Amino acid sequence: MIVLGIDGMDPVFLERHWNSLPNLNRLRQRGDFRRLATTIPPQSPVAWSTVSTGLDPGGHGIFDFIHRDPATRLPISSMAEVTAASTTLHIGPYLLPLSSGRVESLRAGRTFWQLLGDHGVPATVIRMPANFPPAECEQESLAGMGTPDLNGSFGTFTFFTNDPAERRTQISGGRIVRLHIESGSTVLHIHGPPNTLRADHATRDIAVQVHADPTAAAARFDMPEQQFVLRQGEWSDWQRADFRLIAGLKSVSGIFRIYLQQVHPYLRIYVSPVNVDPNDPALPLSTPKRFSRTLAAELGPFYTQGIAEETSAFRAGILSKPEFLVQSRKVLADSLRMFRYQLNRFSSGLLFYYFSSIDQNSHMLWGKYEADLLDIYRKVDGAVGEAMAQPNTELLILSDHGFAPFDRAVHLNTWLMQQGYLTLNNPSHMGDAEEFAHVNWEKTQAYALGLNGIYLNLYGRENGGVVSLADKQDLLDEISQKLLDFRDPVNGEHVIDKIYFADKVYRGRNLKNAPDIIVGFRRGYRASWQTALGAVPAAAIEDNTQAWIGDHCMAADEVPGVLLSNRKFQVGNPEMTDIAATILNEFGVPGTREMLGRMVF
Amino acid sequence: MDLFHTVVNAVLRAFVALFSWAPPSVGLTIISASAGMGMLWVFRRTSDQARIRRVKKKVYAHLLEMRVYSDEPALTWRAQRSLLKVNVQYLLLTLPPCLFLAVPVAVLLIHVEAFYGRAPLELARPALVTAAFDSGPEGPAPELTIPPQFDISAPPVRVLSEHQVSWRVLPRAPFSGELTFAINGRKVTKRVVAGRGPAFVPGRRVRSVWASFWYPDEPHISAPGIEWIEVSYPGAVISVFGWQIPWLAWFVIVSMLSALLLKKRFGVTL
Amino acid sequence: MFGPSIKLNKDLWERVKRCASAAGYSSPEEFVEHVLERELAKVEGAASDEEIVKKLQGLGYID
Amino acid sequence: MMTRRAGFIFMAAACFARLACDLFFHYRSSPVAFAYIGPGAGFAFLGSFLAVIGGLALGLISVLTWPFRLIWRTLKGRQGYKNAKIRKLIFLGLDGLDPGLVERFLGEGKLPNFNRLRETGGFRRLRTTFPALSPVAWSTFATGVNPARHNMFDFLNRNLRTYLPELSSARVRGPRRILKLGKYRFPLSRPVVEIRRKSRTFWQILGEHQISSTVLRVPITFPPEKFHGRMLSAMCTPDLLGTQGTFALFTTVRTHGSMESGNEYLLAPCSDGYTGKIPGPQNSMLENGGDLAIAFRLNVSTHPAILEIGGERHPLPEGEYTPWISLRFAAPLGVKVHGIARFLLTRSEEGPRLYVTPINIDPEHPALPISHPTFYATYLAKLLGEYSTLGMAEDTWALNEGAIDEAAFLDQAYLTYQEREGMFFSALDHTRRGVVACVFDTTDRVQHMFFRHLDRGGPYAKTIEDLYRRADELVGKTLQYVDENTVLFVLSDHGFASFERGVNLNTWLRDNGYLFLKEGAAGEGEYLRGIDWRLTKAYTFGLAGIYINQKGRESEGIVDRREAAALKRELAAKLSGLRDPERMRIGIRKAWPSDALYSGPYLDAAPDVVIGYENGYRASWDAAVGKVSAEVFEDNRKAWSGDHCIDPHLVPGVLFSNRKIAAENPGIEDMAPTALELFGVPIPPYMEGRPVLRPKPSPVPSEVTV
Repeated sequence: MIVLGIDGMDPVFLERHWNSLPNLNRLRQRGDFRRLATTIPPQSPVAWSTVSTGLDPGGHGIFDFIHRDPATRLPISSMAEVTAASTTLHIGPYLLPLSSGRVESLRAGRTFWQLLGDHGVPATVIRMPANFPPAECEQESLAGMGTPDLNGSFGTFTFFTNDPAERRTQISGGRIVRLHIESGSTVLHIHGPPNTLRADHATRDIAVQVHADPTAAAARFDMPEQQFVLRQGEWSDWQRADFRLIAGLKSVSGIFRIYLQQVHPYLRIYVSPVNVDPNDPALPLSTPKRFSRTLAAELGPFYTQGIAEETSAFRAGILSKPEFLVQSRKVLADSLRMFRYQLNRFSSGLLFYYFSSIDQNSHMLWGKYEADLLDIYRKVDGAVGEAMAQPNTELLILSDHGFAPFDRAVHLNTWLMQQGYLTLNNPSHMGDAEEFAHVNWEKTQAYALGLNGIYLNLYGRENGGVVSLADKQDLLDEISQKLLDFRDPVNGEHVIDKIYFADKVYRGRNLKNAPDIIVGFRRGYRASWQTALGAVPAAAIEDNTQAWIGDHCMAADEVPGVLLSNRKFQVGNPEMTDIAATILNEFGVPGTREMLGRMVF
Repeated sequence: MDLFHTVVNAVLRAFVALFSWAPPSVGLTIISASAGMGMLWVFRRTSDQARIRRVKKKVYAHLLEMRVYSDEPALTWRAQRSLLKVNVQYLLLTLPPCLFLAVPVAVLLIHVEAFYGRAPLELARPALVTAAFDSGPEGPAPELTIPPQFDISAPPVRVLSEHQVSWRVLPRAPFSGELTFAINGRKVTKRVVAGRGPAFVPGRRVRSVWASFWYPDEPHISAPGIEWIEVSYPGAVISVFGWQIPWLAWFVIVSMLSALLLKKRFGVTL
Repeated sequence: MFGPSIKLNKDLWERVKRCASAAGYSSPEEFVEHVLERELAKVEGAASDEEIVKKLQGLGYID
Repeated sequence: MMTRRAGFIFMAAACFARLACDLFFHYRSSPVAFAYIGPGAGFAFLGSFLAVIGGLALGLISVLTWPFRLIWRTLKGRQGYKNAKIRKLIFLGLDGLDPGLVERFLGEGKLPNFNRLRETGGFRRLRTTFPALSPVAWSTFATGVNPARHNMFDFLNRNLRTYLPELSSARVRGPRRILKLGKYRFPLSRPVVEIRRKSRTFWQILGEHQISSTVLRVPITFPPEKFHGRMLSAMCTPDLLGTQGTFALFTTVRTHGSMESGNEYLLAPCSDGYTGKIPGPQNSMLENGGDLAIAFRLNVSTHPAILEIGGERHPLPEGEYTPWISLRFAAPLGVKVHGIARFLLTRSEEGPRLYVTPINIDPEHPALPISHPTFYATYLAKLLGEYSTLGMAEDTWALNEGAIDEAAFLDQAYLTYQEREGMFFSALDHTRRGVVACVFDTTDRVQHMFFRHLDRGGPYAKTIEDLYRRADELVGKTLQYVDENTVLFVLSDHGFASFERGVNLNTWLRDNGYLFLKEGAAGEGEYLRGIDWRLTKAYTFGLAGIYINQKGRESEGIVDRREAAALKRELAAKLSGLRDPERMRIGIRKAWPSDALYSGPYLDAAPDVVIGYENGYRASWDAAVGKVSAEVFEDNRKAWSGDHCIDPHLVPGVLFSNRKIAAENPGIEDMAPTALELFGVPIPPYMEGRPVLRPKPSPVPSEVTV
């Protein structure tokens, strides 16, 4: 059985383009096609965790990309938690860990491939989102969305330039570094990981010498162990670098690519986030541990970062749309290369393979660049065709959600403030300061964080919370009603379709990190970037002016996913939870008692 | 210098050709083993064997001393000090053979590097050809004439700060021959090898006669103005019992082992 | 140290100890060993004549 | 041990590999670096890495375990040096140093260091044991008891079943279990080596109190016992052939009919010299395997001559000993037996003569345990070079037989002396507290062989004087290690006398109707062969005395117990004052029944009548090996011309100390209790000696009377 997880594949888009997607179309005609009800909220980590475990978010405990720590109300990643070593030894500038630090997945529940493994069914699970660190088992798995780059972020690129027009230094998802060029030569300092073995956590850098020749519109890059030449507009191959933590003893290996955007008049060089080297992984990338090394030996280096498409650089205007497309096609090509390799060696059991490209490209192209997006769909359709060519194989294709335009960004915290639920220390402090920098918690009853969540400032849960448990339900009802009544001042339309209460919509009771109110935006609306990280800008709602024009973090009904198979479905309205149950059933493996889904065939 | 190197090279080439039927590890193993024996012989001839034997006995004695007098910690420390002292003596005694061996071993290693340390350029993979000059390069880059098996896939990049010019070439088909540079009206050639290894892969070609000791694979350049020309070959690894290791590591392992195994037969104390 | 050991009853042991010290043995063990050796010598065979004599070769005081 | 060594090697190899790889990866671009990591330097690295890492590990282990050992010791209630009156006790044993000669040379002012000791400390004659023999006396030194309590009465012991003599001090038996596979025999257990000296040594008792001793070449220490300290075995340690020393003489023409303690072999001529084979130990790995041997080639055409052996070439200057040459006898299946020998070309032209010393056990790879701990012998060899390990290292027989001359014998003796000196001073160097006891035999051996030259003129007239001067120098050097917390004893186990006439008591016994030969037997049979045991009442062999053929003890005994007691007295009385008719002198001063001299559990093993010969007499060579020769008295014609196995009252030893000696008439049995007392260890009741540095409670008669 092959299961293809195609993030963000939209049913409506498919229906519009059946003719251009011959393989998917054939599958629909010979097998079956349904819309797949997505999770609440319809976000990838949430939905794919449900796919993995067969549990609803209340069961697996992941409700968003990010949630807050009730003690500090600061945003933290929902997918994995990194604990530093608790016991350390100081020797000079070094800090040697005596106990090992841990990287832990926050997802609860056993995954379907672990259950298959318990019953001796081999499975290969490639890049399942929210599977970092990979669930412990003997099965072959490669971590997916949620895998950080070597700096521990979800992807921090570096942009080097001497262009005086570029004045920014820090942007979302990247760093901008000023270059000083002397007779054509300069040095790029690429940051390695913060050195946790040093007391000051100074980052280890590697230096890449650049010799640009304006007349040739090309540059030579000198790395410690090799040299290469790039022409303007060319991407380099993967470059490997060792970041030495303690000279001669401990080093961390990373891989990155360099894009020579421009030589003249200004040198503009884009350096991708430093990915964990699959050949010598500094973080747990796969089960068994050597699997990533085997893959690297067979395929050469590949993207290991959870989300590899450079949307941040595109959003920041550093990469143009064509440049973004070139890069995202490189990611797809990388993915397809591994897909073919897995397909070739697949013989029995289960192969799960995940494609991120449609989702990432839809975010940047949705509704505006239909042809470009269709091109990506076509490539994925080609991969589907290759999977269909496997004999005697049951094929299941699913997406975790569909897509919708993202026209208007809602600053929920600003709205909460306007409604009197959130108070600032000083009203003049409104703006983009993140992490609730100026919020007066003594006078705040509710705050928003993440892409769909509102939390009460609850006594006994939040540190210094003010809402008593007795008032909780009344307050929730009151805010919900106001949210449902919230209209866009520009067109007078409802902004929010649905309101969900965690303790009502989920059957699972693992609600520690769940927001108190889950906001189901109407199509076209989404929580703003600022909201996600706890900022309070001036207006409650504004136009989305960014390159990120498509999204799905809305009411679940607005953005269903798809389910396709070469077999007929017996269930009319399949849901996310059904996937795990169906896979287990196909191999005759019993699920756990907590699992919710039904068999779709 | 050129002549000397040519002779050494020819001998090695003939030797490697003898074992062309076998995987490269076989030839290398034989070279390493014979080098080990040769070095053993030199070691015996150039070291004071009697003193080495005496000093080594002292080393053992002071090791045993710590156990003989384990009831007296003060003596343990004294034995440690004595041990360090005799070790230094031992190292000093091995110094003369090391000095005698340094030059011949260096010559051998530099030559062997061309066979086992470098791989030919991979097809369809860009590689750099870099030329270094005394000054400049002012004005346009010198002209590089390439055989039809190659493409130049990027314009020559002039690195003014280092007086270098780099060309990016793309081998299309297996090739072993010369690249030709037109520099100041003189033609300078550089051998280049592309395809599958193992093969004799000449590294840098230099003008300085003195430096050509370290870069012996091609005769030194006679044209003025140019310092050296280098092709960026990928490094080769040797496959031994499925292990991919650098050739030098294997060389060291085999030569040491052969020396250790044969030292009794040669009557040498190491 | 880890050789075989033989158990004696307490009374016998006391007698052995008394007797050993009276006779001038350095320890009761020496006494017991001596008694056993003497008895064994009566039963056990000896090595060949030639071998025994050869072992004496070179002793300066005799020839 | 093996696994630990393997561990070091592995660790070192790993470190080296790591280093090599690091160098390689770091300096790959720089060809100059290639030269550094060539195996030439590798050798040096590997060797010193091994040693340094090994050393550090050992040091670390020692440091880490120190507190545990301390706790263990405290728990076991061992007081260590707490009650010690001194820090260091040195016994410098000079075997056979004669008080008469010492006094004479002292008087002549030739022994300044002895004189210093005498003036500032004390000098006494030291009572020796009955008989006055080194194995007996040094055993008493070690144990503090009379011979009937330590079981050493002579070099030889008789087997009560077969009447055959055995070595009295040690018994070596082959491995108990042997696996036979085809023609090969694999020993499954080690050969059993057993010491037959009984009782307990003072260093064992000190060791139980955590006071450590270094015991170097004190006789009757083979096989070595386990104790808290270090020991190198001495007298009665065999050579590699299992004998007490068998030399080999290689000649071109057979010159000796037969030799007592050596073998003569013919050299086979070859193109540029001669070849020969040195016979080694028996090949015990093959059934009827014969002897192992090592071939050598002797090239006398060069100057100096060259000896090629074991793949090595050694120069062989005429009349000069080679250093110890290692002889590796290869048994099947890669087993090697290691020995060492010195070679001496006594004549290079007109038929060369090559003398080979007895093949000593190689101390670097001891085939039998010759030290405690076993690696102590190895340690000394590595530190100071190879040394002789044979019990009686000086080849007196080679001189007796004329295989070497006086000069060569002296060379050999003093080479051994130097080796011993090296060990002794190294031990002193390494001893902060505890005991160092070392015995030098050279004094004994040289006197044995050169007594005939004493006061006779000729080239060797001054040899013995020179010997005493050297001993004095040794004392001088030793005094440098003596401080106020150190007690030094310089002692000898007996004195010396000249040996001119041999007495064959077997002949006397025969003549007096106590011993009968079998019909037709000539009495020339060695080791009591030819004696008619059904009639014989008494016999002798060895040097000490007469044995009664006692019923119920000897297998064919005829004298019953009561009768035996009377017979002993009868013989003692008859022999006391026995005259040498030829010289018109008394030959035997006095004889004692054993029970008059000894008391202790091993009395039965003692000679029943102990003989006290007069000055100039001794048991004859024939009597010592149990022959019945024609005459009772005969001349001693051997180079072995001095001896001490006479009436012990005539040959006391010496005792010098840096402290005042309180005892008026100290005996050698007093040394062990003295050592215990100085370290505050209680003296066990069975010990008979009394500490000499404090007054004795009661005087002991100076001569034993019946």
